[in-house]
Amino acid sequence: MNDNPCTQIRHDFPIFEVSVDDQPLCYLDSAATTQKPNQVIQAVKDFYQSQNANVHRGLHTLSEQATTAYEAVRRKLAQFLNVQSREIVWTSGATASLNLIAYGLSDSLKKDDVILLSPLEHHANIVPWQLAAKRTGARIELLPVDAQGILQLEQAKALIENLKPKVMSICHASNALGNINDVAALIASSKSSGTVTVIDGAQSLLHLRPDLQQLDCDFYVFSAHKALGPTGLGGLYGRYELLNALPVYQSGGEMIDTVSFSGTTFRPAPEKFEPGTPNIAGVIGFGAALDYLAAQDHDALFQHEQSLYQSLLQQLSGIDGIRIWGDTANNVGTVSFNYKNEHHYDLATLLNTHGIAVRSGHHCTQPLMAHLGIEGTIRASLAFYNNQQDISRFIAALKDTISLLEE
Amino acid sequence: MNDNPCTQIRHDFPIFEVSVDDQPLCYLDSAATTQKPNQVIQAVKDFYQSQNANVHRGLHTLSEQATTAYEAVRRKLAQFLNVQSREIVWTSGATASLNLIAYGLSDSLKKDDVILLSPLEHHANIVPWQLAAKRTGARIELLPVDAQGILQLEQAKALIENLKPKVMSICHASNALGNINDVAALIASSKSSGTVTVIDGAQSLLHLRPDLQQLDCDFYVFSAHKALGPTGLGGLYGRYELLNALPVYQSGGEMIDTVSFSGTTFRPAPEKFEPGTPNIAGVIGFGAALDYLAAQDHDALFQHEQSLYQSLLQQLSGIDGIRIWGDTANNVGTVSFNYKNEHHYDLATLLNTHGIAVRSGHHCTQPLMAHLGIEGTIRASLAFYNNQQDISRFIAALKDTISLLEE
Amino acid sequence: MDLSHIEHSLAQHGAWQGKYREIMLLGKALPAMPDALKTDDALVKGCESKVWLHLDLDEQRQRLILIADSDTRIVKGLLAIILACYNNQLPLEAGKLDAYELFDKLGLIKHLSPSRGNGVRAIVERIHQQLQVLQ
Amino acid sequence: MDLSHIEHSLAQHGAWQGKYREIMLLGKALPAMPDALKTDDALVKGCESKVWLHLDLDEQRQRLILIADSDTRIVKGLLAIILACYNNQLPLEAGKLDAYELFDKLGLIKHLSPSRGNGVRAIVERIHQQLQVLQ
Ligand SMILES: Cc1ncc(COP(=O)(O)O)c(C=O)c1O
Ligand SMILES: Cc1ncc(COP(=O)(O)O)c(C=O)c1O
Repeated sequence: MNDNPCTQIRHDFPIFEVSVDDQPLCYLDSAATTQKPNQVIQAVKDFYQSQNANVHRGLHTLSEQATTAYEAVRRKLAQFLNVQSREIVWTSGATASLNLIAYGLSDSLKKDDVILLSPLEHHANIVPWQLAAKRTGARIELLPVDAQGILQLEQAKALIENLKPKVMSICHASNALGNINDVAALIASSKSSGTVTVIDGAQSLLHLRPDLQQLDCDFYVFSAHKALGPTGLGGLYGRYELLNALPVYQSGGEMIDTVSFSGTTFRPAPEKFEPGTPNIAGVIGFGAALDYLAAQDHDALFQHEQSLYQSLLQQLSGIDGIRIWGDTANNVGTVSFNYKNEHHYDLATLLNTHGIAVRSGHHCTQPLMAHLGIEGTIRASLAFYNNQQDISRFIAALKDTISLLEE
Repeated sequence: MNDNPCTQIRHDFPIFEVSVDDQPLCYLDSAATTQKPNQVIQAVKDFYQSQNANVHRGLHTLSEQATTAYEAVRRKLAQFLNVQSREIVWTSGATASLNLIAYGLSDSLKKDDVILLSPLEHHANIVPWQLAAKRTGARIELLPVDAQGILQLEQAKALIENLKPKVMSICHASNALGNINDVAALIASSKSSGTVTVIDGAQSLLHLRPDLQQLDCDFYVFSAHKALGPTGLGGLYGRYELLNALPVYQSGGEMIDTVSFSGTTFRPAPEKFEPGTPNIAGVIGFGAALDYLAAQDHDALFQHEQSLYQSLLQQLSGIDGIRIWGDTANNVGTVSFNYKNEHHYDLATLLNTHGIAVRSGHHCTQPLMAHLGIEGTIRASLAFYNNQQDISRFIAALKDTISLLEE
Repeated sequence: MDLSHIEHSLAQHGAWQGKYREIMLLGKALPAMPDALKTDDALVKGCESKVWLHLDLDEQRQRLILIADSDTRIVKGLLAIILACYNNQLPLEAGKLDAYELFDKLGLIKHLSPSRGNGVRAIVERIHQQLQVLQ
Repeated sequence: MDLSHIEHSLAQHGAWQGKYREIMLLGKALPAMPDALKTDDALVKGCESKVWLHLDLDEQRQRLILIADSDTRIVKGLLAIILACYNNQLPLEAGKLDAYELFDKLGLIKHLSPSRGNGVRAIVERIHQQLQVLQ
């Protein structure tokens, strides 16, 4: 297997020079948060060192420059997603984006309307809808997922046509299992019912770089920290008419037209949804992440991730007693598994003594774990900065751990 | 005047080495956002370079370390404010904090209950209450402020005892005028009515370092970026019983106890209010800001700010046609003024040609501007990293600007 | 006031103080709009300061007549430049103009962005909208 | 199982794999709790894995009897250490103990923080709460 694209790229990520517990870091937890390239770290630093000012409304040069840089990233992201700039709203993360949308769409939900989710969803794409359902009397229905954790596309399409959901909110890729859902097909099926479609892109922005016009969804949410960017930033895309029609969510400065104690009027989207001082340095850093991605050959990176994933799968399957969950044929590079009846907590703790950073537990997807009939899994999630050595170290550590448990 | 404490400190702020339009920066816009010391910039950089991981639920060392560092800042801030750690909630900024509180307190508001604000408030401390009033039928009343923009304390106390407000939400210091309000006295007056007191500390955390036990407020909100910290982070203090009793606001991962499609239970505060991946690097950077502040002699910095403020006031008053607003006897170091009938926009634009960064306009306080009968002001706001040279340059540029306008 | 005159006087000044002095002088030369015409309808949204604009057609000559005002001197000066560009043009010719490009040529764009630049853009957009209504 | 034995066997291992092996061996030696006793009431909140704990008093000897179990091997081992610390103590003496300190002495704290450490803390707090009920 050729590690070429990776060897170069790995040097861009300073975390790999760090020792953790006196061992080089083997980071297999990118689904939780990705590591950051020097370019992003430097952009944040540069902003604070030489450009720091608040944005909008400032007439002085520093503030004008910060505003220009900040708004340029909105355009950059719009280009990346193939949508219009005014359709991009910055938030503090995917969770905040989903809350904004679920709150906003509540206005158009009424008793017995259907909100369609799937058992694969992250809590952030469940609980806001539960609260919306509680407020409005709408009911939550679930798309069919099999015992392995794979969405059943044909049944799903039939269900959509049957239920005519008001809202469908589905992850593009599952954070717990890595499955890529055929969201384009689901969206297409829902068109005839006028369903508002929301795609949780937290796990897909980096790995799949979706073209949202092609997906044809109404909303798409993401977190910057899961796509090489800084923490504390996320956003959403909303089809403009739908987006602009959502009611105000959080309110404050920047997003108002006029305020008086006799009445307040708001600006159109996206300003309407961006009250207060935004995460300016976060946006600037994310701009650097988008530049970084644009400079790479996406296909090469994706091939590299996929070949690492195949190698990981193959070696794992060779170990007796390993049970791998999810769709291994359509996957962003996340392996979720159990070993016999051993507790994921013991496995993760022992793997960590070898310097292996994996996640264990329910991955904020308790309903999925209940559906699979387990308490949790060990999850090893890849990004393009991983290499074959990470895989070998992980497999060696796992074998060692297993023999310790089997003693 | 002695610039000693400042000369040293100014070197900690790399922005002052930067040229803006080929001139050294004269930054008098700290009320909008403060500049950042090297220590904060470095802490953010170090985090991304060598500690970056998601917090909570991770068993691997990097995640454990990030969690420890993240939670240590909560304790640090609690100490700074003299409250308990579990009474601190991280948010994306003061605006988000005020939205959380106004939304949460709506549950206990009913028709004709009084929400008491003041005409000095920032839009972020007005609009969320207008929305709460709209939802509940409560009504907004205002504390008395004179034509100069000064809160009338004795009348205010009488009004509080009279109106028995359910909620009073007041800024500790006005962002538009710099006035320090005697919030301790207002809070004391409201005690007998069981009023829930909310203090907007966006402008006070840095300048006044309040002891919240002494203030005896129920809630206090702030933004990190206005107190040497990173953008995209803020928080709130809430008296624990009151805080924990607020309903869930945003929902998602991290803040739940169990999730299933038949029902979801939440954790106690502060987790209950912190769904999703937080601004981890922001918190770490803010920890460095708190360390930085703790290492300084607060009294010396405050004296320095005040002496700069006095010097600025004195020199401004010497210019014919200048009208200064607000309470110049109790002030965090913000001067808000007009020159004759000249538009603040022209003044700010021309000042900027001299490298002077001041804010102009309504400062997100349109009701205050209406109360004062003006469209806006020029605002020069100080922080301890300013020096006498900043004042002299500002005054010289202002005189030059005035003579250009008077031509 | 013609454009080459404006171009010439602005080019004389390297420093921004000088350029702004010229811009404000241009503004001073622009007749004030009667208060009665400063209606809400005439307000252009998206500017940092207040801008009122009226666009009409001199039916006989088929030429545009624009009048505009602002509560700030600098914006009024910028309006004078925009008006110099559109006034007295045939509607069809005016439709092809781009005052924003002109500002670029005058070396003003760099300093105008983004809030002042947005103001200019908003004014120009408003003119072109009204031009379409005329046609 | 006494504490000095535990201390000794843990001290033998510098590397964490070795320490965890010992901890898991301690867990293996701890009798499993009958499923009937694994009630929701007995669950200790705040641990990463499931922990059940019962605390009783042997009335005759006035000594504490603790039984505990976990669904993970490592936490079960940690429970064995905590039990070795509290079992057979007089309630008053037990009230003065701090198993958390013991973990520190055993060199386990560094690696336990914060999530495992919080688990230990939660268990110890639960024991002390129940001790107060006893008294
Ligand atoms: C008094 C006051 N309150 C609230 C805010 C809102 O803060 P942020 O924009 O950081 O959310 C500000 C910031 O301008 C302020 O000065
Ligand atoms: C699929 C999915 N949705 C939503 C989220 C929530 O993202 P954040 O925690 O950044 O708000 C995550 C993060 O774990 C995720 O993986």
